[in-house]
Amino acid sequence: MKKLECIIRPHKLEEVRDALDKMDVHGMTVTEVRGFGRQKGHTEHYRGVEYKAEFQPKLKLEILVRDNQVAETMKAVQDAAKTGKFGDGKIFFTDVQDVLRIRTGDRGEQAL
Amino acid sequence: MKKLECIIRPHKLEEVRDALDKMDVHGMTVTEVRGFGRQKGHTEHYRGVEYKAEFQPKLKLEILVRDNQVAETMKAVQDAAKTGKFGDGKIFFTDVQDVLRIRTGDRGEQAL
Amino acid sequence: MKKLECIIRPHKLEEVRDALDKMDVHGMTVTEVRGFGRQKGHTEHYRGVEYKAEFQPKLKLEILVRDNQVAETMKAVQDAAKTGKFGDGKIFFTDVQDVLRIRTGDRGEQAL
Amino acid sequence: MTTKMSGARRWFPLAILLTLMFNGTAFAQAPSEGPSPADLKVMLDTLWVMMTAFLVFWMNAGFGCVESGLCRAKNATNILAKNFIVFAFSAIAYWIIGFGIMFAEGNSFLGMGGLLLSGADNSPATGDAYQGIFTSLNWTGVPLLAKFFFQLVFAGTAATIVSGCVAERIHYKSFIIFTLVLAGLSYPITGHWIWGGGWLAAMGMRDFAGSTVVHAVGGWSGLAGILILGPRIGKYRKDGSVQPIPGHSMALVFLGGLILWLGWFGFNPGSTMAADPRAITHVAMTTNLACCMAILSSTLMAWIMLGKPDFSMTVNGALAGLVAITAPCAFVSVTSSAIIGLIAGVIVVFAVLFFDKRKIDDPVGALSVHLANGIWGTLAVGLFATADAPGGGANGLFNGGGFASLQAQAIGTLAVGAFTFALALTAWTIIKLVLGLRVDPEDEERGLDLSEMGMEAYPHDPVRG
Amino acid sequence: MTTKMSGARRWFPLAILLTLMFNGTAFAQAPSEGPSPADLKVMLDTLWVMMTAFLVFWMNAGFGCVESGLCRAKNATNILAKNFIVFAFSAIAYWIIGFGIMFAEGNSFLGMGGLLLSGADNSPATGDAYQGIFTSLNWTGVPLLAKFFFQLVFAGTAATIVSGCVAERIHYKSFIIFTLVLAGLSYPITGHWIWGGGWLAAMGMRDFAGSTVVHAVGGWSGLAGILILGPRIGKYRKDGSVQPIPGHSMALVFLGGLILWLGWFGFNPGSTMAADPRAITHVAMTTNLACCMAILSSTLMAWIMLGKPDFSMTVNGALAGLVAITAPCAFVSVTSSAIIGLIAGVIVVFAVLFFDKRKIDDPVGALSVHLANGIWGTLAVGLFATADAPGGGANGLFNGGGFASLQAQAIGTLAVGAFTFALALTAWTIIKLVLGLRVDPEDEERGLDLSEMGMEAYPHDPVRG
Amino acid sequence: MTTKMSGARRWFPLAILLTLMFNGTAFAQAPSEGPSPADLKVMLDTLWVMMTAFLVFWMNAGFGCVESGLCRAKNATNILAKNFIVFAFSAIAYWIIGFGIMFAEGNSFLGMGGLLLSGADNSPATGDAYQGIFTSLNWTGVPLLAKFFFQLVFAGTAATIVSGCVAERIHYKSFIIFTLVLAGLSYPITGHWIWGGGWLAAMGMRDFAGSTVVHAVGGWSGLAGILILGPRIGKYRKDGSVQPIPGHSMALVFLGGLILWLGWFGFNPGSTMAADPRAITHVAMTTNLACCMAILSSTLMAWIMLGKPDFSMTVNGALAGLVAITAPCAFVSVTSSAIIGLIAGVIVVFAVLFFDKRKIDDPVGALSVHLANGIWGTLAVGLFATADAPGGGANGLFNGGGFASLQAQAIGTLAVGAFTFALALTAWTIIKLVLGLRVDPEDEERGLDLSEMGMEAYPHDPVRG
Ligand SMILES: Nc1ncnc2c1ncn2[C@@H]1O[C@H](COP(=O)(O)OP(=O)(O)O)[C@@H](O)[C@H]1O
Ligand SMILES: Nc1ncnc2c1ncn2[C@@H]1O[C@H](COP(=O)(O)OP(=O)(O)O)[C@@H](O)[C@H]1O
Ligand SMILES: Nc1ncnc2c1ncn2[C@@H]1O[C@H](COP(=O)(O)OP(=O)(O)O)[C@@H](O)[C@H]1O
Repeated sequence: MKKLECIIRPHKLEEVRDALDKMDVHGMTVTEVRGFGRQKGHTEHYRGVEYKAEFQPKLKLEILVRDNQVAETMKAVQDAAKTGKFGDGKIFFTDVQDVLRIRTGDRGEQAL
Repeated sequence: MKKLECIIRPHKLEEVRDALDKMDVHGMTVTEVRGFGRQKGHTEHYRGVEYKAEFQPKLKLEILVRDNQVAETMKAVQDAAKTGKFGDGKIFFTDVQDVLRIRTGDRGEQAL
Repeated sequence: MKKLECIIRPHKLEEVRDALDKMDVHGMTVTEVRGFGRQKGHTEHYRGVEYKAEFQPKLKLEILVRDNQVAETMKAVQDAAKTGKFGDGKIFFTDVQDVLRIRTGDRGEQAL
Repeated sequence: MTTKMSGARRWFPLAILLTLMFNGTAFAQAPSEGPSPADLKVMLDTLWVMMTAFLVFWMNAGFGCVESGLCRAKNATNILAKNFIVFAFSAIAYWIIGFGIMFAEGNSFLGMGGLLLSGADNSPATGDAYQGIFTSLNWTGVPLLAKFFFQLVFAGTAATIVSGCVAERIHYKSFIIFTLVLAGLSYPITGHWIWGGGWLAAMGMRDFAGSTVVHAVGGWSGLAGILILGPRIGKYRKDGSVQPIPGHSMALVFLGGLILWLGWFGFNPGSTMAADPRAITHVAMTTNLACCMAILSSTLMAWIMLGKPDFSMTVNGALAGLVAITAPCAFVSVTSSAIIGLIAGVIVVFAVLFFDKRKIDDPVGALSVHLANGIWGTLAVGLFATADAPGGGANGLFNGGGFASLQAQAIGTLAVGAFTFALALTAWTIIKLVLGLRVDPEDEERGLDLSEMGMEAYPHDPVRG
Repeated sequence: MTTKMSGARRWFPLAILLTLMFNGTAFAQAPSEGPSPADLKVMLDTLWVMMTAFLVFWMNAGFGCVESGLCRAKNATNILAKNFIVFAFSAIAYWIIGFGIMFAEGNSFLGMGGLLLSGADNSPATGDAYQGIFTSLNWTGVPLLAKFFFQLVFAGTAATIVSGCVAERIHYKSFIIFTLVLAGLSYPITGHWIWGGGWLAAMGMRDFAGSTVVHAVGGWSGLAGILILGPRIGKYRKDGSVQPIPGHSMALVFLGGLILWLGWFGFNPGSTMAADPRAITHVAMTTNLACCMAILSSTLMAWIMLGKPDFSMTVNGALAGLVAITAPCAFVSVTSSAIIGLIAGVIVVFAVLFFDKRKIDDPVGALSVHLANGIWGTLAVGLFATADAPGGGANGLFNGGGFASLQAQAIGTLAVGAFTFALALTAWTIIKLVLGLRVDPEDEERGLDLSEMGMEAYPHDPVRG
Repeated sequence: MTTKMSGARRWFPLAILLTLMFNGTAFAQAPSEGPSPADLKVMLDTLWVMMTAFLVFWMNAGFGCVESGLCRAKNATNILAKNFIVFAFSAIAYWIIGFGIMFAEGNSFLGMGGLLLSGADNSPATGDAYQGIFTSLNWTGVPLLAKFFFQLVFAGTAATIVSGCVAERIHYKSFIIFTLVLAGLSYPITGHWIWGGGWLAAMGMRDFAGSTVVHAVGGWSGLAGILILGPRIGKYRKDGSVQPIPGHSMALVFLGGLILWLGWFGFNPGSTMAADPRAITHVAMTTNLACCMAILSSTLMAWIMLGKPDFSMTVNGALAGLVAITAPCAFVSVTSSAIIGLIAGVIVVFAVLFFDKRKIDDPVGALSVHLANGIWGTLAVGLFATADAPGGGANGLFNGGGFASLQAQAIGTLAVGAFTFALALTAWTIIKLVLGLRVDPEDEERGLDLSEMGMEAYPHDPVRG
């Protein structure tokens, strides 16, 4: 199993979720994060001083998938989350050694 | 070393922590997340329209443990976090290659 | 590629970011978390009762780097984040199997 | 007149001051006897008018809290700023031309004169003793500046209503320009018809504190804005169903709701513009009872229809009851006010559902509250009015007065609605062509706080340490 | 009377109106002389009563802010909604039966009549000139509706106190039903005993603005609710120690605290129900000083006992001082008010610790504030009262009056406490059997906002884009 | 006097009460005629003074909201607590010694007597009829406690201004001690010079409601504190550039701004201390117009200079306009008030930039608002004053009065500034040596809520379930 982590723009969540709905993806976990990268920070103003707010609000999705779902899931997320402008975010994945479903005690792919 | 990630119900935190306290687990890091899965979203109402709030508030615990602690830790968390209803969450773990304690520079299991 | 996760004190963010700026690190993702460890929780008071707030506010930085950057990045973060007191936090890293840049479709180290 | 008294707070002995004001009549009395009863009444009325005007001013805070609470955090600074600045701009516009158009002598359609409050005026003289250009306000015995200040806070209210309708998608500058049109031109013109001695007043239309003059006018202007702006991104799904966009803080909604309720005790009872014991207590009573009844009915309606006692409907219900009783508060009995409120609470729930179904995206329910119930309240005068109430005048339909009053109310409602809506549509269209109205979709999604204001409402703390 | 004046805001010339009201005496004067001194006094008193009633109404916002701020975010909508709706339901119940029970003629225990404000009444006539069924209010020269409105906002306060006690675990509907019992029945009955000319009044018990009538009554009702509901899940650990459950917003607590403090300037000085210069300034002074002194002592107590100046104790201290001075504010000297406040601040700190030790889980400290200090304030009259104060009457123990007054105060405290507590226990029990009282443990843990209201207080923004 | 009337709310018949107060003159009249015109005027004036004092009291909430909103969440409880407690401590200090120093007989520099309000006083007698030690307040016909209460809420305001300047880095206890010095000593002394019949009053300096007496005094005290404390960690980068530290809630800033605006309708119009129709309406008008104009100019300045309509500048602009019009509100024409406000809005923007450049770290802009515009408003009297305004007195420079008035204003500004700044520097230095002033850097970074108060403003909910 793999854990996909996707950093996306907040307002893309709905579209990404709809895209995953159409695939065999059972769930995900979403975290509000602040990102910093190539995307120029926006300018904010505060009491007469202009400043760069370098951290952009982003969402991080964590999605556990079977190994054979990785490619299509990445593609689905990319398609849904892409705007083509700096700051669209990244998708990366790591190896997950085992999963347990708390409710039932299921392990491995059963637990997804 | 392994990193356990546990998605649990928010109000189970105290019990989980108490359970870990009894074991040789030195710390953890908690993040507020929103989860989406088999658990039916709750119904909310807003200005006359009923809608599904599909994302449930959850907590994600990240716990670094020695390899030989994985099994018992998972069990302890599961026991404490289980209600038996949809939405209890998952526990999964990944391989951690090295750890460094910022304060001392300790590495590896010393740093846990 | 590796994903470094750094748990640091919130007010150290600026310094850490400045340190990374000087290196070839293109971005990071920051999450507000609550940590629990050796650092004694602070005492809070509420309506006449004193209690331990065991969870300390921390920030978690996630930084994707090339394999050969791991050592220097860890050092840079450590130097910037260290105060020498309990609660400075940890840095640990895991193996990342692939990265995709949503905007361009770049893969692997290209996508960092 | 010792050195002690020459301090900054030294005050002209009141007797002299009053002399200056009331043509010397005060002098006839021995100074030790204090002011004359007529003078005392002017003082009392002025106190009442000013204190209630302060309460109405305070409603600006209420509108800001309710509106921002019902919108998303990413637009909160923008909405708060609109609500803050709208009163300042309205005040300036109303001072320069609005008040003159509304209350100065002129014809049945328009007051002419009174720019910057200039022109003859011997207020607080009343009735036939009044000599000046604001004859339509000669029924209240307070100084001109009290009249102006009281009317000003009402004009500000009308402008504020619009800000809720067009929330979360309009350019800040475009909204400000529209505010000037509304407070300087549109509101004063229709206000002249009803309160300034214009043709609707002559026809017998009655609107005690402004269900039509203030609330429906704000609502019609907002409706025009909504139609030209279109719904917010994401409000309606492709299948046509509604995707609610919850506001970010019920605490702000709660606080705003109670601020408005409090403010209405200035709005309605203050509209007596005189410290008249019977009238102000009657109006406070009807105002409060209508509000309570509307809370009851809107909460129950929501509970029954949806299974949960939707709190945003409770607050909207309260406001609906208050808007509805605004026109009739001095003309109807206490019992009638309860009925008017009960119905208002039902209307607001159905109006919210109706506007949603029509894809008229009104983020804070301003149309359901101010437009729908502004109309209802205006018509209610024609139904429930009784000559026994302190406001007096003709009986309504249910009290044996026949259709006369109801007809006047209906004509007034239609005329003001048609005029205001047409003028607003025109104004919005011109502003759209010249300045643009709607922010870019990308900016809308990032939120207006960053794109328009350059300032988040709740900047993240820990990230900056 | 030109066409201009036939507008909606045309107002009956005041002279005529006054004539209607005051049996034609106004006519005896030449109109140019304005209203008579007696009329002017009615106007003044009505202004004062209405403006202070508005301030008391505003306390609803204060209670809502303090209570929601001291509770968790997951229950915030629920608590805010309770505080919003409680006034509406109290108002309706008090209008229908409560006011009559409290102030209409009847016997020593109960007023009988006055349903829906019906019955003879020639207010604002006072004293022997008064003819009507609300004789117990014949000492204030304002219209009946002013009397009602002022008393109504007090009834609402009593009901609001309960909502804090039972917060975070009670069914919304069950709370609403209890509100009706409290505002329609319980509060008016004991109110009749003290303010309605009942047996405690006859016995010489004095409670100027309601330390017992309002605050202790609210406290006893809440205590009964707490005992039947039990503590919130997680408040007491298995080892019996207290696990504090911090509220979610000190900003709301701050704002609520100051709203209440402001409102108390209506509550106490307004209870003169007359624009009496000496009395209202004295009462404002004692009220404010007691509050400041209680802030001082509660903050210092917390600082010394706990090492930190617990801000929630500072706010509770302020409210404690205000509750304690409510009964004696017009009967004691300025210096005595300082002492009463100092002691109130100490009482509130110990009361919080005491109730916690007894596992009486009172989320917002309502018992420590309203019950403990309601009792203290009532007894303080018997200790500190002085005939020199504007309220006059018998001296208290410390001013040479012996135990007479203290005894009356103590009997009143006990009698009202016993009756209210018993009635509340009964009511809560019946409601529990019929409707259920406490939400499911699972719902309690998810929060009442989702389970009861179906609506979060602070919906997450980014997740929905 | 039946048993019914012996209830707790029994009230001495007003006639008797008034007799006690006004030396029996009431008795000359037949009781049925009601109070005398002189009595009625006392009632009216007292009503006005008390209601406006309540509004000024309410400004405490406004300061707390604005200041906490402009600071970070980790310091919010601390700032809210400071704003809550500062009024209590000021009130006690002002009651004990402050009021006497300010208004009791004494010499040109200091009042001597009046401790705890003791000393002869026959208020509400005015002018030559007044016999007592507070002669400098004999121009207003209200009871002594009304005078005290009104002056007290002003003293509290001065103290509150300082809390914003020293926010986010000062020890709680050290701030409280300074408050006692300010409200008990510093503010009363300079207040005596101008309002207490001291040397500046004798010289002809005029400050109607306190641009200098209250605002500049608060500002100078805060400036001294800032200079001794130094900037917050992180405010200025190593390269000297400014790193803004955004506040945590624009909703609080919005609400606080409107609360203060509302409160100013008590602050300025209430400073007539008499229900004088012409004066209070004039002052309300100039106050409001200056505020609106300053909103206009500060918003446009920010928009033009920075490209975005910085909302915090809009709010600061509003407050700047209000501070600036505080001294001249009764002495200038409506048109002049518009100009004064316009300039105030420009001043505040440049002042913020100036203080930032000078590395004077004023987290909430209190210096730019209260100090810079306090000075501007005081000087504006010397420029724009006109004998035609209700406050009367000498004409200013632009109305042909020459430099006489301007010179008095300038001397007053300098003298008060120099004295206050020197005294504050001394006080801060002593407190620093004895108690310490600044929290540890580590505590500053964790936030004062944890280190000083032991209590977070917004405790995290989900983590505790
Ligand atoms: N090296 C990195 N490590 C972790 N997160 C990163 C890294 N680089 C970028 N990110 C995340 O991805 C987001 C988008 O990256 P950015 O460089 O701004 O644009 P793009 O994805 O278009 O290249 C950032 O806001 C940040 O959250
Ligand atoms: N595939 C997944 N990837 C990541 N997180 C998941 C996934 N499936 C479920 N989760 C997380 O686990 C939580 C519980 O899952 P859910 O399917 O609702 O119930 P259960 O754990 O009882 O099967 C979800 O709210 C979500 O946070
Ligand atoms: N075993 C662990 N697993 C995950 N996070 C941990 C673990 N131990 C500590 N942490 C994180 O590191 C932070 C600092 O750890 P702590 O033990 O308090 O001090 P130090 O880092 O100085 O040893 C904690 O607040 C927590 O967020």
